[in-house]
Amino acid sequence: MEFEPTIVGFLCNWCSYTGADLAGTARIKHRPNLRVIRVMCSGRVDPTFVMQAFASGADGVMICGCHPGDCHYLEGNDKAYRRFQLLKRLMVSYGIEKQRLRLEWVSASEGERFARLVDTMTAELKELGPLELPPDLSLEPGTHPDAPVVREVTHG
Amino acid sequence: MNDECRIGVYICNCGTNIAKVVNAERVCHRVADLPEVACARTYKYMCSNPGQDMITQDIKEHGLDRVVVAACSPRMHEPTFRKALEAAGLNPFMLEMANIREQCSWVHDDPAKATAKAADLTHAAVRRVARHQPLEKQEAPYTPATMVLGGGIAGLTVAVELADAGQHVHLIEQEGRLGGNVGRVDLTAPYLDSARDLLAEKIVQAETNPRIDVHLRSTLTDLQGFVGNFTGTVTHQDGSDTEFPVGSVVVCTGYHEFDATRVERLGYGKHLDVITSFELEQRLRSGRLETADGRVPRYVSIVHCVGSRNVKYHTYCSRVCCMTALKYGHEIKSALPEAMVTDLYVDMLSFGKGGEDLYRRTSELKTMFLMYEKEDYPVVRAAEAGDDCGLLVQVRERLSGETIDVPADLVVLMVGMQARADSDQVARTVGISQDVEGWFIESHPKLAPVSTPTEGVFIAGCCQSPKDIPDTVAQARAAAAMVLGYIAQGKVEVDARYAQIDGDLCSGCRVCNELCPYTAIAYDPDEGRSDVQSALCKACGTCVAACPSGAIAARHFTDEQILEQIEGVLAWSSSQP
Amino acid sequence: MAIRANPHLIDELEKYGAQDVVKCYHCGNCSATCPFSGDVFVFPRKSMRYLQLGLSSRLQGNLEPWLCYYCGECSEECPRGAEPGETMMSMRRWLTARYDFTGISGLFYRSAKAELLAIVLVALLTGLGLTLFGMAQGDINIYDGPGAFLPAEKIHVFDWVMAGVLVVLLGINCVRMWWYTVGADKEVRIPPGEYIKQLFLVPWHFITQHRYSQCDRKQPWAVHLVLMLSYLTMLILIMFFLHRVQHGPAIDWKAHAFGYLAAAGLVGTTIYALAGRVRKTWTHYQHSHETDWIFLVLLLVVSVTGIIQHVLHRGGWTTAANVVYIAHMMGVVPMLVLEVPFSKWSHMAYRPLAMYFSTMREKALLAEEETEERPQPAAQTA
Amino acid sequence: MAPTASPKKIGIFFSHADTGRLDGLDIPRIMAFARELPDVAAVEELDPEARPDPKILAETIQRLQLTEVVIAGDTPGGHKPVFTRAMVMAGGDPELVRLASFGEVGAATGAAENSALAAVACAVHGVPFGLAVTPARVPVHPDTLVIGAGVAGIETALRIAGAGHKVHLVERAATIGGHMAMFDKTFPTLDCAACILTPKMVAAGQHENIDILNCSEVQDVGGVAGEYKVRVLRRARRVDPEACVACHACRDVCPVRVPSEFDEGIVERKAIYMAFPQAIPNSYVVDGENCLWVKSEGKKCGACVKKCPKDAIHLDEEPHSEELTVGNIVVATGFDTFDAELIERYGYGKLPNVLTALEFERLTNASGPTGGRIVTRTARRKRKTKQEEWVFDTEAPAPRSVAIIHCVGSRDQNHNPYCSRVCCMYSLKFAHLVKEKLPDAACYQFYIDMRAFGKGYEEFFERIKDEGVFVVRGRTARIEAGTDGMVIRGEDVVHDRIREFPVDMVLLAVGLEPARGAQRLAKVLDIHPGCDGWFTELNYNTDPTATNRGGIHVAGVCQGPKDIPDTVAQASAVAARVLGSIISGSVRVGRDSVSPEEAADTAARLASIKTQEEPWPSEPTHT
Repeated sequence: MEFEPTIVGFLCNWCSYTGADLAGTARIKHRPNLRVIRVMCSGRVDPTFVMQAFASGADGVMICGCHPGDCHYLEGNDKAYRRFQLLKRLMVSYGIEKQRLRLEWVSASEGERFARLVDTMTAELKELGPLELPPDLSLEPGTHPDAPVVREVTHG
Repeated sequence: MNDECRIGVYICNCGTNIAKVVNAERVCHRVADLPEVACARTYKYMCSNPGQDMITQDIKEHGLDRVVVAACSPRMHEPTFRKALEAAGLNPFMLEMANIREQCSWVHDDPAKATAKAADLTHAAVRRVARHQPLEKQEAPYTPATMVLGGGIAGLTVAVELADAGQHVHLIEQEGRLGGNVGRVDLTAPYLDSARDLLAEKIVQAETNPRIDVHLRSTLTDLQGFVGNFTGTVTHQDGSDTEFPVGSVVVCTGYHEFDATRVERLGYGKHLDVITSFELEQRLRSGRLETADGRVPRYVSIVHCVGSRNVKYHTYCSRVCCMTALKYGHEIKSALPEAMVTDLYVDMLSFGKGGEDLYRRTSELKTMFLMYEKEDYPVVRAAEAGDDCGLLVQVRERLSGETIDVPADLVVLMVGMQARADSDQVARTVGISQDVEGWFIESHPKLAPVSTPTEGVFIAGCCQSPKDIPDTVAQARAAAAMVLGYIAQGKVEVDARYAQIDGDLCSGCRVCNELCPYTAIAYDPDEGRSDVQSALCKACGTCVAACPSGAIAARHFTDEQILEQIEGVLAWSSSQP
Repeated sequence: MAIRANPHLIDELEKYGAQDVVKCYHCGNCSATCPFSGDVFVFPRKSMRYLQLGLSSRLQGNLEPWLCYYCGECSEECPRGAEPGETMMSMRRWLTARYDFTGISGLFYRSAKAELLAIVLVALLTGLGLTLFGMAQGDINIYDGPGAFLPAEKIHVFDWVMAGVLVVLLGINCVRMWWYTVGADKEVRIPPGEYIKQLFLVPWHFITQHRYSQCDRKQPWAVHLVLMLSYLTMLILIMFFLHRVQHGPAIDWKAHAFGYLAAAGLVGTTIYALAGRVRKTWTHYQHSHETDWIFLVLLLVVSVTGIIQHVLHRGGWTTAANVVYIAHMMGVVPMLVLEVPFSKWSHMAYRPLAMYFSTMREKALLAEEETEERPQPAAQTA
Repeated sequence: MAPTASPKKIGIFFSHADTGRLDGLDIPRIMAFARELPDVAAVEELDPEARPDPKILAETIQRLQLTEVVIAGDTPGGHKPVFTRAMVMAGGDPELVRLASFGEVGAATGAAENSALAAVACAVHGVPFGLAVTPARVPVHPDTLVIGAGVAGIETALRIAGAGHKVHLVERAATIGGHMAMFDKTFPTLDCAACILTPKMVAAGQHENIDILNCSEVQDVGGVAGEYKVRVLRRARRVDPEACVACHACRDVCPVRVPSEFDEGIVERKAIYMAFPQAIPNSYVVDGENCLWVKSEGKKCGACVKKCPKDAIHLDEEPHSEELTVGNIVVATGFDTFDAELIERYGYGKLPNVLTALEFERLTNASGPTGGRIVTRTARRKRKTKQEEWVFDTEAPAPRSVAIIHCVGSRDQNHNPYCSRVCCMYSLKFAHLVKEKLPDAACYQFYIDMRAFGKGYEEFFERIKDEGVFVVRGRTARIEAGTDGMVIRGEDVVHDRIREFPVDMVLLAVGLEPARGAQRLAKVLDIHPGCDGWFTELNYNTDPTATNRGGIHVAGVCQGPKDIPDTVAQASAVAARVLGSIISGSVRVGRDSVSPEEAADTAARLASIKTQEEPWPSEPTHT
């Protein structure tokens, strides 16, 4: 049967999760491949979460936060953005295609946008095929002993 | 994995809203097999009273210690089900919801896939809730006293408002008198009411109210603690310090006027008969509206936007100058019925209540309005001998396209507002931030116009941005409302979801200190580690994600909980149902 | 070079009827409403601006007031009640005074008393003069023919003399108008050829008032046209066909038909205008300057006395006819001598001239702009 | 009276302001009262026609040997400068010229004549009105009524409820949220209105201290300050919000289609509907005017009832009224927009692509009919009636040029003379949205004065200009149908040109007007609506939220046009007053109950105990 990618989505509680709900209330149909995990802020998304998701079988990860400047916590999404940049480089070094990780801004009124994002990413991942895990990450679940330590770039 | 726990799973059909697409029964069966699940049920409407009763019953009968509800969005019914848990004597935080309506049944057509997704989400919820900890809402006492910085109209309003509600206020004023800038104004726009009376009223009320301690010639030099539990150190003129325990601090430090000498073209400081709006106020008030050499001016020219709406000085509009200028139009015509008033403006911002009317009436007094291009200031020069006026104001007039010489004996500059020179010092002391122009930044212009990221510290009046008296008073009252809100509760509730630092793991790298937007994390040099001031924490979790040694835990959003959830959503996804 | 603003011009214009110009805040609604303001002549706003700032030099060179026919739409839609239409009207009065080299015009506009006094004076002089002349001439009981009290041929000589004087007076003012509006303007050069080519505009607009007919509302134009044509007919009849209309008692229908039509036209339109101003029917009847009343009343008096005199004459009541004739002339002479060069009637010359000048000016300006092509709104406003 | 060195001689001058608001007052009576006050040497009336001449006044002051002057009238401040100057010319003390402003103390009407008398007495004694006139405090009921659940009402309710006190939130519509819920973005930060408002709405909906009475209107108010008895009419919802789970089964079977109010009529809704997905209460409601069942008294239709899986629909539900007892009443009824059809030359209602501000808000809203795509209205044949209708079709062509016209119905004596305060900024916001979504579209702003006065507003204006929006200083005269689209004609004032060019879409920045029914409410509450219909505050400067009646407050736009930040600030300000009264357990009765004699005595007492140095601060030495 046709490959159906599984995407783990980290949605911030204030904008993106609300936006996803709006997609629901407005009955905007989209692909069922996303599994949503609610976090208070996109800034909460720990790089290990993403790596963990890949490790335990996710074909892609989508992080959604408030639009720049809209963050409920002032600048959490900026933090997320900087981490995202680091993460991408990291992934590549682990041999994971960087298309498998996405950071998107979805506001509470952008149900439509959210739905389209899910569809496009699903389509992309279908193109890409299942994630072939590099051996050193395919350990049993739980944080990797020498899990990458991502240094935070402090603000300003 | 915690096998001791007994979890109840409840899957809602939501009529057909969920059941139409998601096979709730199937989901129910799958999760029922999970070891930690004690019982799993489906029901037509979990949110309905029978539905909730079902949960409370099961908790009692099956001795459940955790509950998963797979239904609509938690944003809709989490509070409902938390109540249900509480009703059964369970800690409300032992609940987890799986959103299988908004994010599943309503957005997917394929029943199989939707059901699979619903199962994953429910499974994830089960895995997550297994790691939940009972959390208690934290509370801290609230000190009812309030500190107000600045004895201008804003500060006075806050103080009087709070005192009227029976609360204690420390009013800190740098100068030797109360009243601030309004004390330099004679009449207010647009109705030309007496500014002196309105101020006198407030000042007398403040000075005579036993609940208001007025501290003149004093400044706040240090502020420690958090909302409800601040300690402010006030330094008096004689160098002595006093410490005040206060619950909140309201910053009403106001503004300074723009220094008109910076705009050479306007010749302030060069020509004696070029004066600022405040100088005009003084002359009007003293009944001596004369030129430097004591003549009665025949021509008075008013120039708007001095220092405002100009990239060289201040980009913003000072908001009150236009109305004030129109007011001057009236006052000058009143004091000098013979005088001709000319008014050089960029855009006429007579926007407030009664503003447009004032503009119309001022025009009807034959005030000559000339429009100049923003930033293209008029040039003031001495008139030639034989002219019937002392000065000539040359302006490129936009509405006629001509370059015009306006006769003037007196030129009044509508100097804009700018942040006080010492505002950065204030900002540092109370821990709030400033924008590029030096105005204090509010938490959110619409959600919280008087709050700041530092809880318990509020801003009101012109220190936030220029505004007129009514808007200032409204803001001051708004700040008072925030304070009274705390006082009414008598305590500050600290969200149960906050970050905690495990002292043993913390390496003291201080990465988190910089990150926290609420400065809730402080480094303790003696201990060599950082600690979270839980009352200040808003539980965004940014620090948690950043902590290299994993020493920080976000209560109710711990790494374990989220990792379990990740595991959960993925565990079955490989095997399609 | 900067122009000096003059805050007092508004006060001066108030005497000419500009009451509300101070209220204008230049939203530009009036100019955009006016069907006549286009690429070169944008009004009334700009003219109102000159007035507010007291730029008399600019205002004096301003042709725009003459291009406005006061349909009143601008006043009706003005958000500030600044009465642009009425302001343009007052500017026409002010310009008339400016063009007039004697200064009498300004005097009349600023004080209705002065004008009334002058009218009465001239009327009395006329009356006296004619009576004495008549006495010397012959018998008050004889209307025409030998021994007539006021023989037409002799009076006719007066007519021509008066006409000559008026033409000279008005002529000088017209030249001044040309100088202010076109001649003095160094920026716009009008090629001499144009003056010949466009000359036809003067009679054309004089007769048809073509531009007036372009207003959205046609009725005011119609009324005005009838009034003007009736008056013109009368003038022509008296100046050139006097013998045919004078001699009687038999009615020479070929000539009299015109006369009667004209008389009807005059009386009708004058009454219409008076009634309109009393009841303020049209926007342009809302505000009436003293001079408007004087003009209309005078015109009505002249027409009515004219008709009575004619009836009496044809009816054979020669004595009465002679008396009424004098009364008639007591109206006619001041009307012509004072109104034509110095007051409202001068516009019969200024309007067509304005058309003539403005057309040439417009052509010249557009020609210039061809050379340095006009910047687009985008370029300017962005 | 404290003995003074030189005998006090006070002259009182009455001025008739041009406002004509004094018609309600009995000036002779006030003058008579003034003559009886201590030290009053002369009471005169100023000539309303002539502007007072300083020399003549100086002579008068000298002739009467006045040491102090009081100017009384509606807005006497207009004469203060001339009197001050005259005082100096007469060798007097300029500080001793005082005002008795009737307008300021809300004495515009006969009802409040006592305030006028009191104001004169206070001025004579040199004591600020607010100090001498302190209405009695009465015990206050802890509950609060908030009328109108827009952003102002919600904010006030949340503040009060958050402090642990009961709030009844009355809303005419079926959902709370008001106009702000309809907006797309908010200026100048451009954050989405929903993101700001919906959390507040949810919070209000779930707050145990807030009792939302939707589909309700205040019928009448009895009782006294501190304990008002309010009767609220609760119109029939016909759907039980508790039971309804907002599945759309009922909507799908409802045969009736009517224009949706929430979407400003640019899309249709059913007779059973939910204004928008995030409506609070999150439940369907039946529109009685259009429901077949209701109109036919149960003879026709009723399909929804059968369909409803939760039996939540009761079409036979009857309206009923409810009695509430409250200590404070907050009026936050907001606004309605100006009816653009009143200005024919703009062709609104005839030209399909002339839109009002709210219509555009819906059009450009991500949850709007086109999912936020900006398109032109296109013609379509109705399926049933075959007649042509103009609709926004997602596939329709986008406008190539958009013109935005400011001050529609505002700053215009033919319509609303006042400035609506928000239009300039939301017009700039529109321009930005157009440029953002249609970068190639030309966008024009026709304005009179650009009123970008708030924090970050001027910067926003500059940004818009940088985005390539053409700002034309001039008011558009007319819009007419052109060969292709429309032709707009206006004067570009600063370039002295008539601009006449084709546009595909015109947005009318319609001004704000008091909400429908505000006048009625004013009667019910016995508070003063101002000349323009906005509720009159107790004191323009110092009391912008109180009214002439104790415990009745105004918040937000119903007091006068204002933007969201100012509205929110004012709304919280009201909360301060309410909380203050609840915490202190008492509220001041209204100012209409002022006794002039009492005020005079208090003023005299205060004047005598007044410290020697003047009560107001003198000119500072610094700066």
